[in-house]
Amino acid sequence: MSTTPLSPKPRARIGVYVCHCGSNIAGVVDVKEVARWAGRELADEGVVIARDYQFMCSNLGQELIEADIKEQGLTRVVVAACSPHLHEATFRNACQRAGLNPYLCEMVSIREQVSWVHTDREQATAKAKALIAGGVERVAWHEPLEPVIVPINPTTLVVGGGIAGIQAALEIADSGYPVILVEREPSIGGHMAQFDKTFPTLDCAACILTPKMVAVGSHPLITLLTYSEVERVDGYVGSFQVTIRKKARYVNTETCTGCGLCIEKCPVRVVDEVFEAGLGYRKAIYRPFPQAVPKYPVIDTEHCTYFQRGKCKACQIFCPTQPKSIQFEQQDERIQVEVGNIILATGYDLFDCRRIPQYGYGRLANVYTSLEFERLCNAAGPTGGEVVLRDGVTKPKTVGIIHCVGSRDRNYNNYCSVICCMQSLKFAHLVKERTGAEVYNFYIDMRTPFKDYDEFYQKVLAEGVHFVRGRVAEVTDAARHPGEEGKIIIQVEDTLIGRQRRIPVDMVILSAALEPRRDAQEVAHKFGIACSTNGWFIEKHPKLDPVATMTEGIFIAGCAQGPKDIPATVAQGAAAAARVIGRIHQTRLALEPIRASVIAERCSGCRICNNLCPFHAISFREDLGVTEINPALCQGCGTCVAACPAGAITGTQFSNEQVFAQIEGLLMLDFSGKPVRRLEPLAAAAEPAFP
Amino acid sequence: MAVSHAARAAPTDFLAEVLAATPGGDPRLDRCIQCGTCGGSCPSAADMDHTPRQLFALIFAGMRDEVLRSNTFWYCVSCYFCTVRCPQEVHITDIMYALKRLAIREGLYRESGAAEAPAFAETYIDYVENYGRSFELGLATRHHLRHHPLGAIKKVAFGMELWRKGRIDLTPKRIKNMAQLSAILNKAKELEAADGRGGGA
Amino acid sequence: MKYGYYPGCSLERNAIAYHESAMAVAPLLGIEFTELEDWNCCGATEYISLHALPAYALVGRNLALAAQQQLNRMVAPCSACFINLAKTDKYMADDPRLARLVNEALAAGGLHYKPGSVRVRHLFQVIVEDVGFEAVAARVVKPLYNLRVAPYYGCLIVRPTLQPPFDDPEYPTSLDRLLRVLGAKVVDFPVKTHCCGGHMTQISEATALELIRRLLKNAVDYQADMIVTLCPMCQLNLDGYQEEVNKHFGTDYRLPVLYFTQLMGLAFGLPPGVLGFGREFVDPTPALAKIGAEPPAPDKKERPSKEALPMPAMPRQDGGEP
Amino acid sequence: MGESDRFEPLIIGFTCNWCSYRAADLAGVSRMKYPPNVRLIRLMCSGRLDPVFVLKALAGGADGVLITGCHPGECHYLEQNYKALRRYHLLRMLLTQLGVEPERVKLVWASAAEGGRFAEEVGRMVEDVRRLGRLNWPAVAADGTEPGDGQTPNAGHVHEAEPVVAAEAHQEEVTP
Repeated sequence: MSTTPLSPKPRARIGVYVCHCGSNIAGVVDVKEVARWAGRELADEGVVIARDYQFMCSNLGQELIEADIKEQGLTRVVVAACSPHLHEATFRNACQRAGLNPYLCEMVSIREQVSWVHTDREQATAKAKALIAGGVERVAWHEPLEPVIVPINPTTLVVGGGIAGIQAALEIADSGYPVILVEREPSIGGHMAQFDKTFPTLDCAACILTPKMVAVGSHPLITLLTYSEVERVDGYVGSFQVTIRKKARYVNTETCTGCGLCIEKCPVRVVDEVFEAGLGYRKAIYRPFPQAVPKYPVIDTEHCTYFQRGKCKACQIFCPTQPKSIQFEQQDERIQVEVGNIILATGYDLFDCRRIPQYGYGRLANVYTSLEFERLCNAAGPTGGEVVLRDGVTKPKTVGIIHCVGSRDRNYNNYCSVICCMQSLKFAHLVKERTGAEVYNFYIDMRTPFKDYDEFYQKVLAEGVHFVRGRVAEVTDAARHPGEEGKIIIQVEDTLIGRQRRIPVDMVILSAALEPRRDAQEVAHKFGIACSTNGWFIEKHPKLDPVATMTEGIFIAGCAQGPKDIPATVAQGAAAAARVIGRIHQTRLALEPIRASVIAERCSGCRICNNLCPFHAISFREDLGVTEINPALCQGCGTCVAACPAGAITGTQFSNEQVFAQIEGLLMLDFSGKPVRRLEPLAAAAEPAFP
Repeated sequence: MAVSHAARAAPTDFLAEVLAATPGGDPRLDRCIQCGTCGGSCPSAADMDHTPRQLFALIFAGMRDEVLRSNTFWYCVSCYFCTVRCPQEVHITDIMYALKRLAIREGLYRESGAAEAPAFAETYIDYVENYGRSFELGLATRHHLRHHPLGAIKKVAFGMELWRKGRIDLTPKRIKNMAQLSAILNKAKELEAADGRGGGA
Repeated sequence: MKYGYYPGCSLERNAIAYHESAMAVAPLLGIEFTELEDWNCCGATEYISLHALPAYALVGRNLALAAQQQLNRMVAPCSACFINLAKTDKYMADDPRLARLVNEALAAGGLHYKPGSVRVRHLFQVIVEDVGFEAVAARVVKPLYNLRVAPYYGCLIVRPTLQPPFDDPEYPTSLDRLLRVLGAKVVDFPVKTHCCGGHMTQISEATALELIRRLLKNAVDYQADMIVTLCPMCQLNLDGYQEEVNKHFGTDYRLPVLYFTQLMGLAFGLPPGVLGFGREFVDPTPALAKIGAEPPAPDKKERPSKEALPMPAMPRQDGGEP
Repeated sequence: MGESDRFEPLIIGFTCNWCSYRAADLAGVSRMKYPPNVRLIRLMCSGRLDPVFVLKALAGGADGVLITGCHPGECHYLEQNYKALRRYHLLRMLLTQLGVEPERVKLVWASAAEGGRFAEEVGRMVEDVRRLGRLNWPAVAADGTEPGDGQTPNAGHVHEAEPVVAAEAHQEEVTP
């Protein structure tokens, strides 16, 4: 808070422009009266001209303002029209064209905040006047500002090597700019690499993904860091310093040829919980899948006999290269890189189906998750693409597919996971194709938007798949009748006939929800962005800026931002890349000059503000005994301004003077529009200080 | 007693009435997405003329008489499976209790084919209101003598067996401060009647 | 550990075996009970079906008496009593209007209840949470080796979920764990939280008998020697109506249904006489005769065939790492 | 009391630029209606809210202050709305000490998608403050007595547009 003595109110020549917006504003607010009033009653506040106009944002409207600035010598402009989020840039540009610093323009929203939400003409007109008085008082305190200019490092960091990250990396690298792609797992490919077919075209996932993975691996402008994680991010848009931990592979990638002999000779077999979703095995030295990029294996030290018991070394012994490529002494490495922009494409985790015990996953052998089923029907999977029961041999005769497992359920995730309906239709088709089994789909609502999706539903219907509208209540092996013995029974209300049904099946597939990564919150914090209540990364604007974030220079793509299918993921990867390329092309970036700064002579060095900034913009200069704010890191929230007990921090565009003046102006008129006070020179400092 | 306005109930009116009759915080019935988890989970769904989900759809449609004549809530065993499984966290079991009360108030339960349930509850309540405790032998015999004179013989045999095993008293016990309990219950009934919210407390 | 004790109507007579066995094992676990003076019926599921406010006021009287008698930690052994007491407390806290009306009614009897001032838990919950499995294990002198038991929770101890949740509302495991601590072999029992029929035995007997049959069938399918319960209503329905089920469906079930406290007493070496035995409809003697002096050989793990796919990892039910 | 001469409080609303201001925009775009008693000030973040702003508004003639921000966990500056929350609690304590009903200041979270919620909260706040009656700040600051406790509002206050009689009648109406 501030107890700073304020300087006397600046003298200004202010122009007020009241927009009709056709009848949008004029239909409720008496705009002519408002303009007349402002010109007459606010003359003492510096208003030299007040006009109303049909469409202020039109070229003619803008020219009106420009002419007044030049001819009347205006030094401040107030536009009473729509929300500043719509047209602030328009009127700032008009001011700039007329030679007025664009930040000396203030917008007052009398459409979204008055005419569209109020109905009483008199009351609305009174409120519009008060809002304009607030704007007039405030604008007097505006200062001319220059945008903050930062240079852009042309290298981009992409975090996550799934299809979103792959797409983004390739787009940027193909445009001729360097990319560093960091992936946590030993290979890129992400979830898509685990899939068998993709809906609705039934393209083989590997066939369309592998070429892109190879392109990433061999691109001269892409530095691929797999089995690596970002540890720390410093800096700001244009020049981030990123610390990456490259985990020890225990394999020398310089000499390894990727022949795979070490894997063949390794005696330890481990259930592969990641790539095979727990349905298959791998060795202690492994490569997640044959087409992995890069091709080099890694040693899983938790299961490796040598690391656990000090003996074995079979992999090293059989390694055909000279020198041997297996290096047990390898250590984790820390790498520092400098980048200008960052794209986060960290993907999703699958809902843990054990959280819904009544669906039997983990207890009933033949209940599978969607990811397990992807591996089950994948030709390169543990069964070679055979759709079989957990015994590995029996083909199911009846299969139930349950939608919305962990989605659209306030007990777990209160959102639709978007892909499950189409995925379940795909499963139904694959089961039919591979086994000829009877297939039942259990759904709440069938959601098949987007190109060719509903056509796919039609096709699956025509294949004789059964559809039961009802959310499954339970999946059980507790048979009630001889007909149910030895089966898994799906109990559900068939809501279209209004009866409870028990349908015995051999296999159940749970279309599990997509969830934010378990460490999404931690990652968001590391990169200075935020997560929604559901845990997904928040975009700058849900419609108009879906891949940018509130932190300049950090972009998001793919499922990290919310559940989506492959086409949408790829589109976002490309979109994020386009945004980054645009930035790089600019070479320099102009940032909104809403920044806090420390008036060094007033700073007492109390450091109260030092821990308030989540962007690390505030630091303490031990040598000078004062606090400093890095304008490039500062995002302009103003929390430190509000906290400084000495009033030593000031914020451009949102200074105490500006806010105080606006409060005074807003309270100039009472509810009915009658003046309750004459405005006097500000003396806010007389108010009690907040303890 | 509120006047029945069954036939004229606008769809939202009846929903509002049911919501108001369900105490214990927001019952969330208006959030139902008709997924059928309740009807799928219900152990006695087979005996119900409407599944709970259908009953909710009827409530949304304002079909007051049809709802209150239904036997659905009389077959509710209070197992709370629907309540804990409901993806919208609707207080389904509590709503079933509220519908029982509304049906009794309107006298519509007699047409539900489940007329015994309120009668059993009444017999039970008689003991509680007169003695402060329930009385199993009296409960079973009195209820069955009144409603199934033939079946009662079987019940008496069952009661005798319970008695032989020391699991039943022959006379009901009365709590000491019955006057206090009666005063409380009478006051509560008075408040409920004055409230006119269909027992929504 | 001192607790207020709300026996409820059932434990006075029908479930006297439960009451006697609870009283017999409590001192061994360091539990001391003070019975709530002049308690009244909880209303079961009946009162609330006819009147809402009087039903809450009926329970409210018990809570108010408990607060008055400074029994702020109450134990109810009956699941229905437990849920009625705990739910009234919670609803009064969640719904200020209800709290005001209940207190207006209570005032007619010179009483008042402030929601949240009495914490009511089920007897089993107290044993799990406050006594703990280790303390129970320390008391076991005659482990129930070879006895195959189906752990039956019923509905109301796990549902509806009142704060704080005590165990999973669908697939709880705490009773399984307790019985394993007693040395018994716990069978998989997928219907462990399914309904016993409740008051349907009085209203629509055919409905109730079918629900009971499902439980008995499932226990027999998993080769249980007996069902273990923690609720008087469940015990009465499964035990007392078993003969009726057999007649109705032409089955021949002979499955004893005992209270968990009775098995605890046996494992603690107490004589059956003090544990309320002898009041069952289905004689448990043959099943209890199976209890052996030696621990059974551990189950042979079937070697999965070469082709078999791995099963998902599940957390271990004894609370240890998988 | 007729609809036309009922007490119309003035409320200053502070919004953050990213969520609650956009919620207000959305309420407008969706043509939702709320009473015109609230006049908004846009800050970048609720963390910018200096408690002195609130005192300034109350001292300057506002009868209540509505503070709005992004939901916890959704702050566009990551966590600054938590700081606003902390200050809000302190501020209410301070107001109590000053003899001002703390209910005159309210903190509401509204996301950019919650235009409806924003409109509802404004409506609720206006009704709440209407019930509390006019804030008599100079008297409060001078002698620390509680307003709205039955005493006649200071007729000499700057808001003299409304007759004292009406204000008294209003107070009777709300006395429980």
